[in-house]
Amino acid sequence: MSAAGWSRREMAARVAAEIPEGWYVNLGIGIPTLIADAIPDDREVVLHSENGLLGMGPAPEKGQEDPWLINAGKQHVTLHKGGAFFHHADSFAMIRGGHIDLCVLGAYEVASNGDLANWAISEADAAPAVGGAMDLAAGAKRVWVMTEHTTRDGAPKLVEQCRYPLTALGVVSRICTNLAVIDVTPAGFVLRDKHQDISIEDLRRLTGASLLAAETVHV
Amino acid sequence: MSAAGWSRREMAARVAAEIPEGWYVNLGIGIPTLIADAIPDDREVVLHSENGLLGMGPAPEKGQEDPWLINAGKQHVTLHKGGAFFHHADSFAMIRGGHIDLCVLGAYEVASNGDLANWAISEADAAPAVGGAMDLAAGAKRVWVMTEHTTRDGAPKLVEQCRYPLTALGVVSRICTNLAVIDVTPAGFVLRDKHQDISIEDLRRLTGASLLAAETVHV
Amino acid sequence: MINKSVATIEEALAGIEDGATILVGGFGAVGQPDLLIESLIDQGARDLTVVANNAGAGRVGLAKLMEAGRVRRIICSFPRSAGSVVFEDLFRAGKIELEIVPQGTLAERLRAAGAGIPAFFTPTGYGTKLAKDKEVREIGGRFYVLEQALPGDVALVEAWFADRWGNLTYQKSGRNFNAVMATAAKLTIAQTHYFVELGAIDPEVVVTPGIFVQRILTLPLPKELAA
Amino acid sequence: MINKSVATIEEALAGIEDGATILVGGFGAVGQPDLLIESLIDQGARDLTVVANNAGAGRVGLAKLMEAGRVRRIICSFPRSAGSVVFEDLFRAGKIELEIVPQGTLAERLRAAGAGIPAFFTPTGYGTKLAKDKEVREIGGRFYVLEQALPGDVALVEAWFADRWGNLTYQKSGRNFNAVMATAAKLTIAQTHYFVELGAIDPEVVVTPGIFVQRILTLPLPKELAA
Repeated sequence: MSAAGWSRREMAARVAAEIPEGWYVNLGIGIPTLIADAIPDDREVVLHSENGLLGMGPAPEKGQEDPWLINAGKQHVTLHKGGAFFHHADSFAMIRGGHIDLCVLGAYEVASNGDLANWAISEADAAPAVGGAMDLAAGAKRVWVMTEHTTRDGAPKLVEQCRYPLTALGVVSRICTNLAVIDVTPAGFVLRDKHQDISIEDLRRLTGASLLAAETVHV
Repeated sequence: MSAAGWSRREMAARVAAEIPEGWYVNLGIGIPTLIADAIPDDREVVLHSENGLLGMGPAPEKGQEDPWLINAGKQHVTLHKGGAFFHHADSFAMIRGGHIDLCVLGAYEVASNGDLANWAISEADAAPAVGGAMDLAAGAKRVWVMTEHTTRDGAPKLVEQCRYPLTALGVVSRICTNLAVIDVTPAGFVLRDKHQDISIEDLRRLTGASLLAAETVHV
Repeated sequence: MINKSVATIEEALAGIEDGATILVGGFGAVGQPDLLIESLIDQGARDLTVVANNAGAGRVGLAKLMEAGRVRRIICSFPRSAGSVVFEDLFRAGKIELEIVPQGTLAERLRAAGAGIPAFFTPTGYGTKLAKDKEVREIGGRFYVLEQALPGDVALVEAWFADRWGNLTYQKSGRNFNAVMATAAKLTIAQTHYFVELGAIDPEVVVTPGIFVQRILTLPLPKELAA
Repeated sequence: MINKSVATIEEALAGIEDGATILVGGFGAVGQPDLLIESLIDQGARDLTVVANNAGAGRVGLAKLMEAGRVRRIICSFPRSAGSVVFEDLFRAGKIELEIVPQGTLAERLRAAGAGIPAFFTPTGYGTKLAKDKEVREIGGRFYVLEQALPGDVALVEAWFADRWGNLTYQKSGRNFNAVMATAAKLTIAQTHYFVELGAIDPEVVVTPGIFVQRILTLPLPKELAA
């Protein structure tokens, strides 16, 4: 394997393509934020931000920032027509109550049973910042993960069992990496799609758990 | 004893006189409602209604009723300047959370330990209407009771132990009847004031638990 | 384009099944989605469990649905009130089941269902017959009862303003159970007096964000009230 | 006449005691009652427990209070963020205790405190190290963690409009933890940008009814923001 695979924007576009009109979606801090810009203009997807926004719009033009309008990543944002403001308890009631159709999160590791580790880099870290990650992971109707396929050192992030502290158990149903799109099923990881420059053999070598081939895989 | 004692309006005035400016007060359906009109015009007391009102005002003039503005007793009311609307869960959060300074309720019976029975007339009643009584009794900072001293048959309503199904345990701190004002203390009922036409002896005969005399009783 | 507006009452009520739990908003006569409730008769669903503060009054709305024999069970805080004649006849005849819940516990059980809280402790009802057989726990020196979330399959609510994304406002004391029930059902159907353009409702003023609402039926106010 | 407005910062913060639990509103830089927080330094209270989403940033507001050595313990969801230098120094030096709570659990524990719910079950955190030693229960085939209410002695919040009865509104994403914390403390103190006449806030638009608020300090916006 030599290919870096899809760029982050390409990954975002692949995820965005799978989000139907009308879904309520929370995009985690970091790479998943890129998905917002990749949603086609003619498709209405309603973005939720934990700090009390529904209908979040794109970043404002330079100089047009509203000091009272930020997202959960503390970036300046705008609000679409049809948006609404609410407080933190109501915001997390939406999340915990299963009203968010999809949450896309980053990850340190995802296990083949859907376990997610994305908030603390070691058991020994005494001051990790959990934010809303556990609530989103436990509460959203669907949790997808968007991540590089391996760590910078080339170690697999898709594994049999997470070594990092868990965020939630058995919640991830789909993973989009720079190399592949993978479903998490009762049978484990199932390859849905992969980058053209990587072979299935190489992909399996970079994946820390068995990777089943689905009939729909484009090769 | 021959006197009927204080009229309902006089009872309401006695209770109203004890409510300081700035209290948040919920008046139960029935006799306690009369207290609203007895609060002096120059004293701001904020009335709460379970169905989502704070700052409830008096009944509207005939012909000026707003079909969307009723109180918990389903009577047309008005809203004072400074009032607010909210939903039922928020309304009972105020009650249960101890934010209501005072709730005045009617009663079938009050026991000398503060137990209140005011929602069901017998254990056998299969369809009693509890409404918000249990929430108010358990949640308000103070629960006062406004009631006739005896039943129509002359049986005491202030008793050692309630025979009617309980609304809440040990919550009543003051009782205003047509004959007396009584505090409920760890030592039991303590007479604070009584109607001039009734003797302490007669009052004790009409009370189903021991009635201690406080030094402050006017005789 | 998201558009939750439906054109007909049939569309609004489509798919509600026999045995469903229906949350019905309103308190007293205010905020009751009477058209939606009564139209359940033609819609045909049977064997319903209804959650509402009152057990109907007169022979309209919920009382009419009950009179038509569609309600197997009612969960409410105040079954008997002025005019609850239909309920009382059915109850005496053993033709309807009743669960009485304190009003604040009812509101909180609905709120919990909407907020993903399966159970919570509350002081309300402790030591009373409504807490019989319920788990009790002492916390910080006081006794509490464990209550369960109360989710609905369907919520029927009455709104004031609505837009195509499903954002709702209510009118004065009409907010009552409507705004809570809207969060607590899989399918929330609103009848609204005014249907407005997206953006016409100030985002600071939205009471029920559209995420909680699936269908909107516009039902303009009668002329004498629309003034 | 009810008038919750206070004229000075001293009056606003009077009576806050050593060892108090202080709920501090805001999320990121939005809705933080920085004047109230910083003024706690002069007010003098020590040994405080602070509940806030973040553990301060830069050297202003909460960070300044922490730097002054007044905070014994912080309960938050996101201690480390851009600029949380004061917290990190104190934490490394063992001079501050930390309790990490998932953000939604934090919001719900505060809401529970305000609503008289002493404890509730939540799916958040089940099976993770943040649920270690917590009671777990299976309800309806899923596992939940029992969480406790988190009440404050004092809440410091930033409002947009306020009136003399204590009714508050907030501005856009400034509502965040402010509206929840306002319900959860014995003494809620708001710094507001606009103080308006009673009745000027539409009763449909009040976010925090005055029942939750004890003191209001008006702090007009800087000119460049008041446009």
